[in-house]
Amino acid sequence: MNYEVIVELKPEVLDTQGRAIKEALNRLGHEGLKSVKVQRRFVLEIADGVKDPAALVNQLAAEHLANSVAETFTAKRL
Amino acid sequence: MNYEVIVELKPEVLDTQGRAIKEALNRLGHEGLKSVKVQRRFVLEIADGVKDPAALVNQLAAEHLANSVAETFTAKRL
Amino acid sequence: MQKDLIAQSEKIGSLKQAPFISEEGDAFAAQLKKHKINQEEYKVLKTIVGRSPTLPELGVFSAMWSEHCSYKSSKIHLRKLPTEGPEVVVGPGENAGVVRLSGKLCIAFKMESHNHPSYIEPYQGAATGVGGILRDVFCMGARPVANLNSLRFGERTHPKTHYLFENVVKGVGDYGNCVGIPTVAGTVSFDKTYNGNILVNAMTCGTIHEDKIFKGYASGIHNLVVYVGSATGRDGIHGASMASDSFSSAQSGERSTVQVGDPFAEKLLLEATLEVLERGLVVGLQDMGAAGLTSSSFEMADRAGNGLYLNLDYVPARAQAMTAYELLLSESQERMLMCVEPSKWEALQECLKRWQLPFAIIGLVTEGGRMHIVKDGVLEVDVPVGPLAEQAPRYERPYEYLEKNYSDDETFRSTLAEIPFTDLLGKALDDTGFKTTIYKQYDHHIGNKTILGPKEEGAGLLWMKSDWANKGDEYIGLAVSTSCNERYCAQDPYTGAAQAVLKNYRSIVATGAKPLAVTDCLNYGNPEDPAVMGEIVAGIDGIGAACRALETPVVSGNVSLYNTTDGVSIAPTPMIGMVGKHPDVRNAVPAILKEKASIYWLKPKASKGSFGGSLAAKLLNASTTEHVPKLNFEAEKEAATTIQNLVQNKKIVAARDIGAGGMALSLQKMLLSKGFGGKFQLPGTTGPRDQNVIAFAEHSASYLIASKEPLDLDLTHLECHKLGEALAGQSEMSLGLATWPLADVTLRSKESLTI
Amino acid sequence: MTSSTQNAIGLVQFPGSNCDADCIEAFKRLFQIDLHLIWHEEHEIPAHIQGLILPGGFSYGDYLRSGALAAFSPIMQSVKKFAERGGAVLGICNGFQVLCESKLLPGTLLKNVQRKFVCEMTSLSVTSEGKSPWHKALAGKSYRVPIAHGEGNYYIDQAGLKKLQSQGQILFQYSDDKGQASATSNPNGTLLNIAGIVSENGRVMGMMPHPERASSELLGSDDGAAILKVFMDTALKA
Ligand SMILES: Nc1ncnc2c1ncn2[C@@H]1O[C@H](COP(=O)(O)OP(=O)(O)O)[C@@H](O)[C@H]1O
Ligand SMILES: [Mg+2]
Repeated sequence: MNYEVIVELKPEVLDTQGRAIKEALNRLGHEGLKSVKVQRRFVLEIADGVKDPAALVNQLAAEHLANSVAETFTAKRL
Repeated sequence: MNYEVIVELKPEVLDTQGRAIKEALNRLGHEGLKSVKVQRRFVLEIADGVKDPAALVNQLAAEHLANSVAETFTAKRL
Repeated sequence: MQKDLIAQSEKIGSLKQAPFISEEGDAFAAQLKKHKINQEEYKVLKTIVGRSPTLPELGVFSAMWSEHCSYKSSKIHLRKLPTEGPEVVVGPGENAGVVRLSGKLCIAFKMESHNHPSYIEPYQGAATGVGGILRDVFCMGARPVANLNSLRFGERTHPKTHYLFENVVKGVGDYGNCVGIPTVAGTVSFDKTYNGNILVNAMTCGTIHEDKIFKGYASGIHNLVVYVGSATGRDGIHGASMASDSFSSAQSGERSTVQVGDPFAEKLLLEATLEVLERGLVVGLQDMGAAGLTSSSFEMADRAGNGLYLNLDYVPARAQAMTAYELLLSESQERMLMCVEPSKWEALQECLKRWQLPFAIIGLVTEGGRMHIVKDGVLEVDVPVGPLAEQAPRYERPYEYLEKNYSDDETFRSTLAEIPFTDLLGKALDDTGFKTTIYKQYDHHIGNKTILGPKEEGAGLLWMKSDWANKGDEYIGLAVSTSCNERYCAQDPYTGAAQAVLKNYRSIVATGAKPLAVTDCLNYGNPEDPAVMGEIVAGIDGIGAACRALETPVVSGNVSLYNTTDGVSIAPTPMIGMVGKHPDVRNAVPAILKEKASIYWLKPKASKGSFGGSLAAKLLNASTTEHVPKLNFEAEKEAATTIQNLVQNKKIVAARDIGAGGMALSLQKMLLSKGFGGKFQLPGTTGPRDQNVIAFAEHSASYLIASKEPLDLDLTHLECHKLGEALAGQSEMSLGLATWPLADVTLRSKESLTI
Repeated sequence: MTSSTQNAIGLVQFPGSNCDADCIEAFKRLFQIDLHLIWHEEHEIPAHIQGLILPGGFSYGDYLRSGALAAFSPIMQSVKKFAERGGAVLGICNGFQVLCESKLLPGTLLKNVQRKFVCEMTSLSVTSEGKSPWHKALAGKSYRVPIAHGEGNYYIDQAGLKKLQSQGQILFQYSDDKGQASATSNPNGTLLNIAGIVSENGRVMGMMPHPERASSELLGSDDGAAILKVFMDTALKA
């Protein structure tokens, strides 16, 4: 089973990468680009035997993949 | 309009980060985790006036967000 | 724009007034508590404002009167530090201290703490700590040339240590590497005293021409106030008061919005700032550090004795619907406030645009010394500038300083004697560790100046060739070091603090350089606890005594208090940073041996050494009644001149100060990195019972020096013992009665800092 | 130095370049020449320029991928034309990454396999297959040159690698003290220990190590001087 976890910065935390990329692309003439957000996406493959795979994915995401101080995540089955 | 671009390493390129995360989590006792892939996800906001936003997103992804030597991307409207 | 602002500033009287806070009930008490303003302070606040404050005003006072910004608990004691000397160009009070290196070539330097933010979010906390200290230095017009970092973590086995360590190191590295400033030296240790409260102190040194030191302020009525750099978000609001708060483990983690560092923006800001100052485009310039726009605007106005009119509607904001309170207190990073004459505004804009920096005029300088801050047509802040700083609280907090009685501890010494020497040595190597894992992640040679870096294991040394230096000083060097032995400070806060100065003094001397001046970062616990306050007072006295004796004045510094978790304060950690002048980097010697040579041990005459606060005591997990190494300034100075002369005359090839772990550990480390071994004597041993005591005892004024020719030193306060010959290609090493295979040690050196 | 060589080497400055000053200083000290500085927003490379350096640093913060954004800055269009005309180009560290991102050199530089920045002295050997002026001038010796990067792990697909090898485009490999490109001397996981490569015509060279830092015995090594000298010779001879 494959799960997707997307980790992104909390909206109030400055996305320095996204901002720098947006500005650079704007300067290259791509004026139509209004904003860029940079996130991490993980694809987790979970073994068949695992009892509650969704719970495991949630636990891994909350405890390890996302940094709760600055980030939030969403997880879903693929 | 928001678009999503997901950039991932080509299958033949070793995902060292994914592997390291997987191994670390396995060591912590999460044996049920079979593999981890790490990707980058960009959320691009495109201005309303842009004529062919999908084409712009494709161009940005192909030319800038992904590196065709080692990466592939998929783009879609959100 | 200027006309419009003048008109606005003249119509303040007709603006709507923001509501005053209510002074009733529990809500009021909670409000004051949250702002860490006590009843007494609130009374003073009201006499300054002349009425009840608005909420933004309360926030401004809270920030400006926080421990972090006002030094209210430490100020009266800090005054006792020596701050003057022939080479001091700018002493404490400015963004950074400045000393003269040669001719007009000066060094601006300072140290800052970022302990609390680094505990909450280690990567960003450490990164923004580096960013903040860089700005302190370059906003004086100095170009940063070296970073140092002082790290203290909890025990290696503590569950959080691995995560904190990895991320702090990465944060320090990524930020400095990206801006392009080499990190040339540092210090790290692991001790349970820091389990719940790590220390991350960052230091920056920059070069500046003596006649171009910028001490700008908001002068010139109707000059424009310009906001430069990243937009303001709700980052780190309450940061200034947070740094003055203590932790409780239950609530850690949810204290504040994380500040995020943007080293690329910092690099642009650095280049733009230096260009702006070089071209004389501004009259005032101040970085927005702790307490952001508030502290920068008040400081700038205060120094000029002027007022400011600021319209927050013009402040570039990143988040929706930010209030005046938030805009004033946000600690978003990589921002500067500049004050510019209208005639130079064009040129300033052109420069900022070229460096791709966002900017906005947000106000102007006014007469009358009041700060008027407006948002959405409402007068949010209306307070006099001067009194806010002048009448900031100063506390003479009660303190207790218990003189302990120290005595030789025979029980400890006999326990020590029982343990196999090689076990002790192994543990000592593991505990102090090898710093490779850290400094490999730091670019330590960008800038083409690094003569001695962390690989050489001593003080950092930079080659400072410059047109500003005196003729003939083509090979002049800047030696830099940071260190503090917290175990000494725990055992004896006064002597320990003095020893912290001395430890840096010795590292700098060991390169052949002459120590010049000091910066500090006084990390202590809760000053409201008289015992902790006693440690602070003793620490400052100890630093003062050492700096006076060594003629190394303190020219800048920082105080970080309330380093406590669940009511327990950290061991006193007065981190010291020192700079020195090397006459000729071509002769400089490293702290590791690179070629075969005879090894000599220099120490005070008849010094028996001691174990108070020693590494041996830590390794045995034993407390001891022994004193820490006694201060002996005569011996320190004699050692310094001796080594400086030997280096200048090219008589030695390596020198290493001996610190924690005593002579045995230093000898092993000095020889290890290039694989030297050999047979060495242990002077003064009478048998197996002496072996460990002599090998691991800690002394003042103690060094290992390596020479290729016989040394015959004329010494008054010191004695010099030849220990033996260091040889290449050895598989074993011996010291006194102990012999051990080098392969073990080499293996340890590769593995010990993986936490 | 004649006045024509005095200004013949240009250095491109991107926002975030931070090894530019070191290059300037090294060329001054080693060869007594001033580099001609070219700002990233310029569109033309002055006609008298015979060689171009892309320095190290973090162009645009390297927030997307190292070198990715700089590759599209206005000046890079002209750098491409310059290279197509046979101009000599040297990319160091971030400059190498920019050259790959702009397709002036094949392949790309991935994150170090240990996912950490690495700063240390390395030893470089020169491959024997190449025929470029670089190979000719530098072969047979090893060079101690420091590295400092987070993304120096050279990658190219199998076909690309074959081509690089058959055309002798691999220049530097990280080696041990015996001159062998061994696993233990690989600092970042880079394919075949590759530290630097040249273009098909041998006129464009990119390397991760910093020769400008290895420019004085006092700084730990002066082996970089020889490398910079070859660049000067290649550029000025054309
Ligand atoms: N946090 C750090 N950052 C950079 N360099 C460090 C750091 N900690 C230690 N170093 C460097 O490593 C070397 C050895 O450190 P030191 O504290 O003297 O350890 P020891 O004396 O135990 O070997 C010194 O050159 C020092 O500057
Ligand atoms: Mg040391």
